[in-house]
Amino acid sequence: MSASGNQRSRPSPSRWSKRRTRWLIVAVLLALAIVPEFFVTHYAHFESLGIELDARFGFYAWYSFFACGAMIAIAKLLGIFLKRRDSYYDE
Amino acid sequence: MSMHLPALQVIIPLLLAAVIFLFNNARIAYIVSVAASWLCLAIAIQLLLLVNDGSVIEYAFGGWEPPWGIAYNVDQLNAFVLVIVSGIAAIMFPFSWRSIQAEIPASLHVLFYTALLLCLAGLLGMTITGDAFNFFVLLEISSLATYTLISLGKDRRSLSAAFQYLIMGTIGGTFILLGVGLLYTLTGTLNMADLAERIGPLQASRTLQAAFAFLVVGIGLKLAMFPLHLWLPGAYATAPSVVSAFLAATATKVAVYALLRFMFGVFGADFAYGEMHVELMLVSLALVSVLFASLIALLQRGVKRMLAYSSLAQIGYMLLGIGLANVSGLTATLLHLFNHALMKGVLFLALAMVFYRTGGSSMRHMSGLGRQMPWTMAAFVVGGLSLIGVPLTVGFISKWYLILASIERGWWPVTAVILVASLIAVMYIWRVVEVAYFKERPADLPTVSEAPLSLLLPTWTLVAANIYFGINASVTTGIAQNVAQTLLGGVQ
Amino acid sequence: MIPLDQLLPLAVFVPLLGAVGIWLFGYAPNIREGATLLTSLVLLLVVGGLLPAVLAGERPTWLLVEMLPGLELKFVLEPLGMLFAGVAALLWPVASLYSIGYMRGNNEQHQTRFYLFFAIAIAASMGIAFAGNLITLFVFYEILTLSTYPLVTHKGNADALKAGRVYMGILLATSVGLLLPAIIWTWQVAGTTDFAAGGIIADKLGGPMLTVLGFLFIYGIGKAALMPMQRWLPAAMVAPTPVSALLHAVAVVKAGVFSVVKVVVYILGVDTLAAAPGIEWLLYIAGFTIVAASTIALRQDNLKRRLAYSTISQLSYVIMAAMILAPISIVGAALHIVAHAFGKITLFFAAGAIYTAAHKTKVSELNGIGHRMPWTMGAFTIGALSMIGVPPAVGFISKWYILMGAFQAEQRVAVAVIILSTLLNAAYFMPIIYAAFFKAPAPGDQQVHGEAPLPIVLALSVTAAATLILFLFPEVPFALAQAIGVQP
Amino acid sequence: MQLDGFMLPPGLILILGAFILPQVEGRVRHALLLALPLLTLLMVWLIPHGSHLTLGLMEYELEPLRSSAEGRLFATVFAVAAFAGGWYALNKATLLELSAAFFYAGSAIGVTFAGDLITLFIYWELMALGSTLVLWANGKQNPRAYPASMRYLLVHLCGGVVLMAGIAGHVYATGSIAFSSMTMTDGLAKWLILAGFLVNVGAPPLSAWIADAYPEASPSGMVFLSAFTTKTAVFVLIVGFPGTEILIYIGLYMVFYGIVYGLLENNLRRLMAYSIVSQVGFMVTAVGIGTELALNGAAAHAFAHIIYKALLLMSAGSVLLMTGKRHCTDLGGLFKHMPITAIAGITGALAISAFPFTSGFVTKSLETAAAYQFAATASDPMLLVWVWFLLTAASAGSFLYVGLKFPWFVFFNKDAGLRPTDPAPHMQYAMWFFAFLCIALGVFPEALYAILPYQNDLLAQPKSYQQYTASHLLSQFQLLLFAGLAFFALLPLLKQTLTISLDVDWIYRRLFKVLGQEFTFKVGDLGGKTEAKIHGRIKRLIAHMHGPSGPRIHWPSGFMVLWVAVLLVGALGLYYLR
Repeated sequence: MSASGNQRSRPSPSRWSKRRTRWLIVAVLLALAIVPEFFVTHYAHFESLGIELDARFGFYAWYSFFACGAMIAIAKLLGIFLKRRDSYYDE
Repeated sequence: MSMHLPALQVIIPLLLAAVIFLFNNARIAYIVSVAASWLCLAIAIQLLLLVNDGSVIEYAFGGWEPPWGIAYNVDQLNAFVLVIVSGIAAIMFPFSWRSIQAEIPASLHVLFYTALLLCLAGLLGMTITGDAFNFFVLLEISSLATYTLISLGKDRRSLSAAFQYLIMGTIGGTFILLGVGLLYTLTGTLNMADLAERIGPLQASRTLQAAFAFLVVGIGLKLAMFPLHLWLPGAYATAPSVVSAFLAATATKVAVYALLRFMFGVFGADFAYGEMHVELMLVSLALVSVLFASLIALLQRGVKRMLAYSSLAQIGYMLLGIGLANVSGLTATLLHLFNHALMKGVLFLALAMVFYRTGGSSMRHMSGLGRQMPWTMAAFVVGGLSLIGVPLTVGFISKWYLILASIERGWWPVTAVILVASLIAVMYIWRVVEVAYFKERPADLPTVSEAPLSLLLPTWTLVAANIYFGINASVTTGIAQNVAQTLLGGVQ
Repeated sequence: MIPLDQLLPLAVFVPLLGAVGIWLFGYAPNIREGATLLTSLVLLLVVGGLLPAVLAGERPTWLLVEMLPGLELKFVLEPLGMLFAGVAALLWPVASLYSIGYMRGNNEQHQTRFYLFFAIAIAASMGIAFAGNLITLFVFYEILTLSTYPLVTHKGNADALKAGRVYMGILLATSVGLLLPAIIWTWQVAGTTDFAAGGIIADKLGGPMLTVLGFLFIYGIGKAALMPMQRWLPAAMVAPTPVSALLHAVAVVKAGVFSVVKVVVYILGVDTLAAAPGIEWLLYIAGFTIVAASTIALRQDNLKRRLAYSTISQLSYVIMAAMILAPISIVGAALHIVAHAFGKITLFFAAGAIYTAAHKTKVSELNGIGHRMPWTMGAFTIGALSMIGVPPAVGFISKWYILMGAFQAEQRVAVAVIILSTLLNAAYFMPIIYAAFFKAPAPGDQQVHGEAPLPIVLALSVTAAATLILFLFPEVPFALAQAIGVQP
Repeated sequence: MQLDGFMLPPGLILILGAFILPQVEGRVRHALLLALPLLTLLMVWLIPHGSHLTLGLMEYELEPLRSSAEGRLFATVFAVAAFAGGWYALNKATLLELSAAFFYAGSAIGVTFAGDLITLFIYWELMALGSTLVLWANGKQNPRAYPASMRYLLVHLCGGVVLMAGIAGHVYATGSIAFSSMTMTDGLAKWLILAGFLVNVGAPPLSAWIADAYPEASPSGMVFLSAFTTKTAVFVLIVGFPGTEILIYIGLYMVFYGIVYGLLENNLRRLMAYSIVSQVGFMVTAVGIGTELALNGAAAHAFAHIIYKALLLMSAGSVLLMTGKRHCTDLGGLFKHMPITAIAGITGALAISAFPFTSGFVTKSLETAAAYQFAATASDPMLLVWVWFLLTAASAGSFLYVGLKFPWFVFFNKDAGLRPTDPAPHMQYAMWFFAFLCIALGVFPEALYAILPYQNDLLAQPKSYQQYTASHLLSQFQLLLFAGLAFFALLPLLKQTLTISLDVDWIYRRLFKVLGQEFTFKVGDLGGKTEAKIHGRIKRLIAHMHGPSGPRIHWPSGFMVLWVAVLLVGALGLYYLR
């Protein structure tokens, strides 16, 4: 999470609590986002083509999650090949 | 009077040579020689004007009609050569006075002028005569005079050079005599016009072929055709400057004329090309000569010797023109007879002026002269440009026709050789230019001043001619073309 | 009013008269320089006087002399020649002004000789411009070579001598070795060497022989510096800057490419040549020259050498445009002669101004010089932009027509070359501009100088302004370029 | 020259302004900096649609003053960007940068009023020069700026000359210089023009120039740079190449290219640069779809993008200015110390992520809507399906790599120990102004809709721009929140390192250099050496042939006599044996 790690290498109790509240807030938000799904009907954008994937329950939620996961994974993977030292071109 | 012009052309210098020898006064000899040369030029020009319409003047010496007497025939070809020779003489003779002061002991001045006039008479006679044997006689007169002139050189090597030339010249003369003799046994006449008529039916005769071979080789020797050229560089390089200039501009030209006269006037173009295929020999020897001589010229330290080698290359051009066997080629040869006389004349005269002031003519002597003798070096540069073949000089005109002839023939390698040799000429001329204009004058050589006007004036007359006939070459080219067409006749 | 056909030879004789004047007044520098300036202005008037006629479609002819039977030295007024003569005549007064500032500012030796041969070189350029046939062109072409030799070797030291050798060697070798036989061959084939719209070869020569003739001509014109005949141009940079500026940016090199265009249009004929097999190789070679010379320019630290290689590259633009063999590309070629002349002379002027004021010759020494010499470097920037072909500089216009021509003839190689070379042009000019204005001077660099002498600044400002003005008002050169090869 | 009334091309106000600015000082200069863009804006709106000015150049009639709906839209936002950028830069930027920026902005506006291709090209090149000058202006502060600027300039001149070649070919083929849709014409020229446009848009393979050059400008410089070049290119694509299918693929590539490289990037402003590519990718895709709705979307998105991207860059630039740090790895916890900067940054981040009630939400939706609206009638419906799904995913991705990454690593995360303050007031005002615009456009999109190019379409298709339906809002919230979930869940994978990522620019930054070093080009030297060698050889040869003593050699007479004999015998033999 941070490159300047040596400064905070040992875990502290306050850090743990911070992290827990953060996750709690996230969970609440996510729940709030899912709940209205039961009351709103989504409109399938490509009905005429017989594609109704985007009208499924919670489509935007899981699609977003997995798409982002995939993008991060791809970036990470490409990074193996593409990353170079900061001073690469200055040599 | 005018009807005796052909005879006067030769008799005036011949007689005056004897006169000045008798007077034995250098100054008188000089004045008389100059007068003689100018008279000769006037006569030659008059003759050229008379025959310029294509007519032929036949003059029977002493009223004895050929074949008993000696006939002088003047047509456009030899009138043209007469103008060249006498014209050069008219410029060189006035120049000689100052020049020989520095190079020839005063006691030999009268001898010098006598030999000079004899030489001129011989050359003019060789040109004008219509009689094969008379040709030989006049050749020997001019040759003997030439040997004398060369041996007058300040350089000790001039003696050995003159001797070498003597040997070679005699061999050449002998060959010519043999050729003429063979012709006589075959036809019973010595008159060239008669010879031409009688040779006609004898095309396959072995004797005729032998005569042809002897004449070509003999004249080849006189005109320094490769590889018979070895006498020339030594002779030109060691002779007194003005003699080098005079010989370079005239002697070989007359030899070339002789070759043309015999090939076309006696044997006929059909025989020379059709039967003997002389062009093969001429072209191959000419090509080697052009390249070889140019390269050697590049190596010389003495400028005079360099110019002598350059002359060999130029003779190669003339032979090439004959060898190409078309109108343009012959035109080129004839033009080059004239043009080369002009350009080499300027170059040798410029050198003579350098010699006059500095006592030498090597590269070292020329160092830094561009500033000290500007007019002399300017003349040299113009002559050099002409030799290279830069437009607006006469050299360009000859080169133009030579290249045209090779292109018409479709002989591309010949074109290439001509061009390469021109570029080598750039190199050897430019070596001198660089030395003269960019090198500092060596400390041990004295500072000199510009040459006197009496030397500059003749030289610059030639320079002007170089440029004038380079810009307005219609007259010379017109004559050369006419002659070439006449000579070749039906061949093509 | 002098009749037109007599105005024509005046263009050649006025500079020659000027040369005589310069020679006579060599002892009095002020009068001598006055003679130069006066002559250049008179010449400008003379050439300017010809302009209306040629625009109106007149083609006056003046016969000097019949050199050989059927072969005349003659002058003919014609749009392409007018364009070239106009450029040279316009720039001569400016360059004279500049020369005065430069030669005096640097205390050069042999100034009389300098002005004398300069004038002769201009006369030769005029002769080339108005040549009515190949032989006249050749004559003046050679005179130009010879008259510029003393200018190239002006300094007289070993370097200059060596450069002079290369200069003379290559120019004479190509012109005598290749151009002369090409001309004679043409004469033999066509029976004339007169310039005529549509060429004079027509069907008299075809197939591979025509290609050979084309190669002989283009390579024979060594002043066009097509690789591998380019070495004389960088060598000639030892000359004083005014020489480099007028002669090696305008008169000499332009005489080269002018002759190329002239030969392509009026001797070989665009359409005739297009049918010659393998003639497109000349285009490829020109393209290669453009790119290769630019690449070499990138590596030059000597400013004048960099400009010289840039010139080689730009000359091949004209050759390439001509060899595209499309009517529009000929317009482009002609306009590029003009465009490059004004741009490159500005650049050379600037290089000379830097030398005069700061005694610097290397690109790497120019850091921060733009603050000391804002006018000079401003002009340099405009010139460089014109070289790159960026509006609003006139270089854009010529490049535009070359591109159009490339499309007309469907020569995609040419398009690719122009694209690539634009990048290279920028790559070797832009760093100079940046260094001049944005880099801090090197420590120890005192920079005590200011601008160059006034005549120099004046001259380079004028040419820089012309570079911009010609972009906005290209009508006259454009009208001339369009009339090339058109029978009036 | 023909001119209706007293109208002048509005871009000229800024271009002339660029030359006036150095002549004045202090307050007058400040006043001009703010007044000139506003004057331009006024001019943009005073000029009625249509062509008002013709100029002769070469053989052509140029139309440098043709007002159109698209042009006016872009000109408006360019003027606004110049105004806010000038405000932001007021005291901080060098005079040169300001002049250059005005020149640059004026040229960009010039493009939007170009009625013909030649005018367009002229302004196009002036833009390249102006933007390079903006970079050069930072050369003294940042040594990396100069090499980057040269690469930048070369890429743009390359694009420029390709464009010029294309225009020349087009004019040759059609005989017209009018700048209008080129989808009907065919041949090489069209593709060259497209390629020229695409270079400026940041399309592959030359996408790298944006991330290479922009971050090397000054904080204010990058604000200017981000606004004009790519968006002008979007404008010309909208006019010239609507519905060109290849643009869809190119756009999608750009979208994901930006995201992936953005995720890997550590340098804040390079991250912003990658996000420009990604966002412009949306617009290019929309142009590729080419329906009126899609083009409206592209135009609107460009409008909104300029504002929020400028806002983000102002925020990032302020951080750089106040801390001197540019890398995520060096920053963190700045919210407390630079609250206004943080708020600006977060607002911009939300807008770029298309958070509801921000400008990004209303404009990006237009583009996704275009994808599904057109699907039913398109010749290749499945392509549009892919476009929609991918763009939707990319919307989530935008939130991921800019919307979250930027604020998180800079303003939150762990405290890096830096104690800066907010920047100068004028910079704060500029940020407030753009933050306000981001929200205002999101809340009142009608104002923007009213100036979109295709009004008929908007009125006829009510559903398409009803952004604020419950379903749409919910979907968007879900999309963003779960992207956030992915961000925090995978945070360890996003650990920032002090690296750069290789790109196509490797070819010209490294490969060419290596090749150049390996095969040093020495044609000149080579030629000289060969010449000397040949010269020496000839000399030796002749010397050898002629003997060591050279000119003094003496050939005996007997030798010549021998030759005479040889020649005679040879000749005779030849004649007799024949």
